[in-house]
Amino acid sequence: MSVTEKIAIDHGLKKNEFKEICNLLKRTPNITELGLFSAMWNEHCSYKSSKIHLKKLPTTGKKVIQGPGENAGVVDIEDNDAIVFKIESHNHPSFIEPYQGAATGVGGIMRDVFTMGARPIANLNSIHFGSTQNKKTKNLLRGVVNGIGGYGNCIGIPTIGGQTTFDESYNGNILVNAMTIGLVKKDKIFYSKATGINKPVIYVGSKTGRDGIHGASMASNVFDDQIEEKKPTVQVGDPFTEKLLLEACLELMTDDSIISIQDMGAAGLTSSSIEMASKGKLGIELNLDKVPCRESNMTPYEIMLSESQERMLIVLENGKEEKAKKIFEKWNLDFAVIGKTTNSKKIEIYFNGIKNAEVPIEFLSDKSPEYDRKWKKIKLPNKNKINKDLYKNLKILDVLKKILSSPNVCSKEWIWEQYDHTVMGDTIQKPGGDAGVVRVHGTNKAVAAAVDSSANYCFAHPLTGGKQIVCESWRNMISVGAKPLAITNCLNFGNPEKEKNMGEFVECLTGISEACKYLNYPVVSGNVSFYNETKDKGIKPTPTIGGIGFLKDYKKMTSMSLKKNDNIVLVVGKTEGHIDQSIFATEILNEKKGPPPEINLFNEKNNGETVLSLINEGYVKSVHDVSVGGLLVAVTQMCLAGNIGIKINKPKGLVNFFEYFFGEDQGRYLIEIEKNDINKVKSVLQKNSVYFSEFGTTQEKNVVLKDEINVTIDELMKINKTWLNNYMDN
Amino acid sequence: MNSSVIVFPGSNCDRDIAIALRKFGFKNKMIWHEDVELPKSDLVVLPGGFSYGDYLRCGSMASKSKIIQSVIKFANSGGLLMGICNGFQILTETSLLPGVLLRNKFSKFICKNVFVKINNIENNYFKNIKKNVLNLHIAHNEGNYFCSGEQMKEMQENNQIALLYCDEKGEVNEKYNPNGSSKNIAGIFSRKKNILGMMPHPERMIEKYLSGEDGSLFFENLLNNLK
Amino acid sequence: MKIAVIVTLKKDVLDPQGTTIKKTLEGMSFNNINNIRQGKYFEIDIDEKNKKKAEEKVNEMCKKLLANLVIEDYKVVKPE
Amino acid sequence: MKIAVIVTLKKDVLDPQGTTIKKTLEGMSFNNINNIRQGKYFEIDIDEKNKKKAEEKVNEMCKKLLANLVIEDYKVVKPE
Ligand SMILES: Nc1ncnc2c1ncn2[C@@H]1O[C@H](COP(=O)(O)OP(=O)(O)O)[C@@H](O)[C@H]1O
Ligand SMILES: [Mg+2]
Repeated sequence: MSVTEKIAIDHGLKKNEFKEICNLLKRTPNITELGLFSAMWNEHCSYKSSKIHLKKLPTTGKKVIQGPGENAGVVDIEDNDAIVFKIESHNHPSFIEPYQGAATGVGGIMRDVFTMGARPIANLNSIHFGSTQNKKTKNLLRGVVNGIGGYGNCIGIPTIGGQTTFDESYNGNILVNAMTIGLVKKDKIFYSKATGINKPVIYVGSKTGRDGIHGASMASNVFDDQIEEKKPTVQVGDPFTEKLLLEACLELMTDDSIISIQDMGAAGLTSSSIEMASKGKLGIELNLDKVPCRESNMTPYEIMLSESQERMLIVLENGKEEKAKKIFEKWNLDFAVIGKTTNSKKIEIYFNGIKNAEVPIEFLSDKSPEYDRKWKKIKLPNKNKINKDLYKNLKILDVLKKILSSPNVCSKEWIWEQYDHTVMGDTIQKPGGDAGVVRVHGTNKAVAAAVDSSANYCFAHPLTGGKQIVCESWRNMISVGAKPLAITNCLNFGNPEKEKNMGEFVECLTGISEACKYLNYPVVSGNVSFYNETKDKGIKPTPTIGGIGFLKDYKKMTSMSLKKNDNIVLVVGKTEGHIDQSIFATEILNEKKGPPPEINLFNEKNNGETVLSLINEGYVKSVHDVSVGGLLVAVTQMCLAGNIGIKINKPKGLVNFFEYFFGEDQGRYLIEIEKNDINKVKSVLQKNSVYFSEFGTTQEKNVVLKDEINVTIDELMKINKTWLNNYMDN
Repeated sequence: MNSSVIVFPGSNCDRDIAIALRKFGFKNKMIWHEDVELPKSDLVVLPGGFSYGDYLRCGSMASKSKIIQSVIKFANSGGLLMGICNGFQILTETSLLPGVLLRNKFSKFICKNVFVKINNIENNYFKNIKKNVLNLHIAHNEGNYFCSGEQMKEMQENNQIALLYCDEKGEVNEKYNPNGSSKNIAGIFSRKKNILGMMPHPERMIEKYLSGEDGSLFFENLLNNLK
Repeated sequence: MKIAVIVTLKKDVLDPQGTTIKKTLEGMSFNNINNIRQGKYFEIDIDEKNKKKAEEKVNEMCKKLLANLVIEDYKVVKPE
Repeated sequence: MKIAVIVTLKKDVLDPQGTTIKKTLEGMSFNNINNIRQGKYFEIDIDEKNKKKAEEKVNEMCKKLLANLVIEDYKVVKPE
């Protein structure tokens, strides 16, 4: 078949891109070669719209061992231990086949982590669905949760945290972002860069089938009416094989047989082989007759582009083939020598004994397009002048109850109870808290992790929103007593070819970047997902931050459950009553205008560091950061977690109660302090110029605010826990 | 005391149980499913996880593995054999224990703490145990115990019911049944009480920093009984 | 030769999956469903030209692995 | 009226269960198996006397829930 411009366009390439390919090659590519280009030049693999902006992110730091550019980022956690972690999106496939889409998302990100020699020790996920009124939402949610659980539970990695939101902007494009954290010895990290020529290239794992051909290009396109036809690109996951692959790879990694290793993710054999060669500035020769195939008669094009799951590509040291083969055979996995490294700087593909394709590696990687797309600046909206009369008919307790049972605030236990969160015996903070925490096996150390995003804030003002999510992630680390270390980010946006969307992207990224720099919270890995758009309707900008924190001594971990009666609860940070974009404004008043709460990075850092030092001194009995819903929701969550009540002080001065209790000002924490320690704690806060006030005193039962609230923990618990159960089980 | 933990492809609580056994004083060996011989053991454990991916039926394929013949021989000669979660499923699939573990009642995987009442203490597992209600952790998709009426009758007559889902105080009631098990059954014995199959994971509850500590109670007591 | 097998739960065995599916369908406004039971279907391609022999083999597979006769029945059928 | 449905994975779609079952059967010395694919079988008892109408309804259930046409095919059959 000779390749025409039309065929190239059907492959998702643009006219000028096809022309450029012909220019580079000085001829028309054949169909296999076109396949290689379409896979490597699409948005998903080439980052052509995002590359120039991603460069802004701070990616280095004292603890950073490996920043972006490898399968996952790596940070140092002392004593020759390191943490490998990354987040990745699987949005498009999950909308089409929620179970398999989510499952293979989890499988893919775990491979990215164990490719580097790390044993996965925790999973997290950030999932976003359309309105709860939307007909599809329930089945999508059920499918995604089953898929995430089905895969992670089977492999035996605890899922320790996540985030779930509902918003109608996801009606036609759900988001499924999966994150994995792994543990590795610092001197045993494996990289994807190939070195040396004439080294055997090994294929291991499952056989190659016709599944998922063009998955990467699907992730680089908007959905349209023909979505049904795109369906065959969904892969099926096999967690059992992944578990075997994990064990086999880790077994092979105990010595130095491996020169370079790369999972076959998006664009399968194509991107893995090209990345290895490109990083090593080498060439690679592949003999596709040797590739283990599931179906007969697969063409080179199909073999190169298949996205069959649970496969790895390895460059071995000469002479290690037999040893490696034995290990993979023991685990019942396919093993084949399918090629070798060369010094040609080309990828050369043989099939049926004949050369089928030949392209300089550089054309596929370094020469891939890079665009500086037009983007539009988004102004900070004016403050929404909400008519205070609207408050008059409201009762504080009713508002609290309504927020506690709203889809975005209610307990997500229905979801995380379906994830095995305790397997591996090191989970010391389960889902439901500010961050999940797992111990570093056999040591006193522990790692905290959380995923955060705030699409409403990012939509209202991307720059502020971008800062906010980093700060929220940072606060979540502090709240469990962990020192924030580094982040990974998954940037979910609409169509980058539209100026507005591109503007959202650029400014969110600027915000993320500023906050990360200020807080010394570098970005070590990440992923971009554009084209989350169906029939011209795009999602709200939804960058997701996956944060990692470190505890030297896990016994000092804190949680948000109140511990005992008659302790003082302090609010750290200033409460001004910012209502615009709060859940109170959007859900209760139905007011959607106005700016998100402002971020003050100085206060953020100062408040956080001071709280962390108080935690490390042992003064803080429990702690929770104040986020969506404001103070009253935050304190209720502490009460529910600890099954202890509180008597709340009336705020002093002429403040409006609704604004005080439901405003979403940033940089705040609630901390529980014993009366004996209160003076000491206050003096530390004062010395550090941290604003604080006394919020209330814990008591045996009931949440009480004089004249306004007197309600039992049980009642609030029920309201908070049943909404999702009822929604899903009825 | 010597224990052996059998490792199948897809087992994933094998490390957890080995750690628990060692913590409480067992010498433990990990035995690969393709081995034929079982080393001399005072206790053999079939661990939790997803042997063979839980494909077909949970435990079905593990029950055909090479090592299983030796395990059956060991049990038939009176050796202590314990199956936890997937291990319990393997025990029913090999017919060493009666009945079967079906899909949970609401077709959902469940991971949480539950209370179980110890129903029979005249055996090596629970003799002398200090509590009669334990707070343990479950994590399974197929823990819904089912057997025929006849089998149930026989089990009751032989006092083979080991653990029952209950509340904090030991009240056994359908309300506290997390998965739809017949009669709230969380664990059962063989006729001779040397084989124990149970859904809860005591190995996940061996430190106060984990989900709880009642697992420690179980293992300490087990070791003392074997001494 | 291709042979198929249908494995179903015995009548008196509870079928939680079937029940859940029924509930979900009802939630999607399919009414008038009395009952749904879920079973398994296998298609076995076996290198054996003699139909009787092939079926015998498959029968044995069912007894030894594919069905758990404590709770399940099986039936060898023509592949669809 | 009882109606049955067989749901099978499309030809090119990976069937991890089938593959694992095949390996296990081989380990049990069943030889000569070329391939095993696992599918689902549903028996739906529906309150509808008109066969055509009942089948129509079941067809719709399949499309909307029982089968995911992305990776599966289904067929309405006579119950066994
Ligand atoms: N938003 C981002 N921020 C930082 N690094 C990113 C971002 N997106 C992608 N990267 C980095 O670019 C590299 C390629 O990413 P990706 O294509 O998602 O990896 P993979 O090929 O493993 O799927 C990775 O090292 C990743 O960490
Ligand atoms: Mg990768």
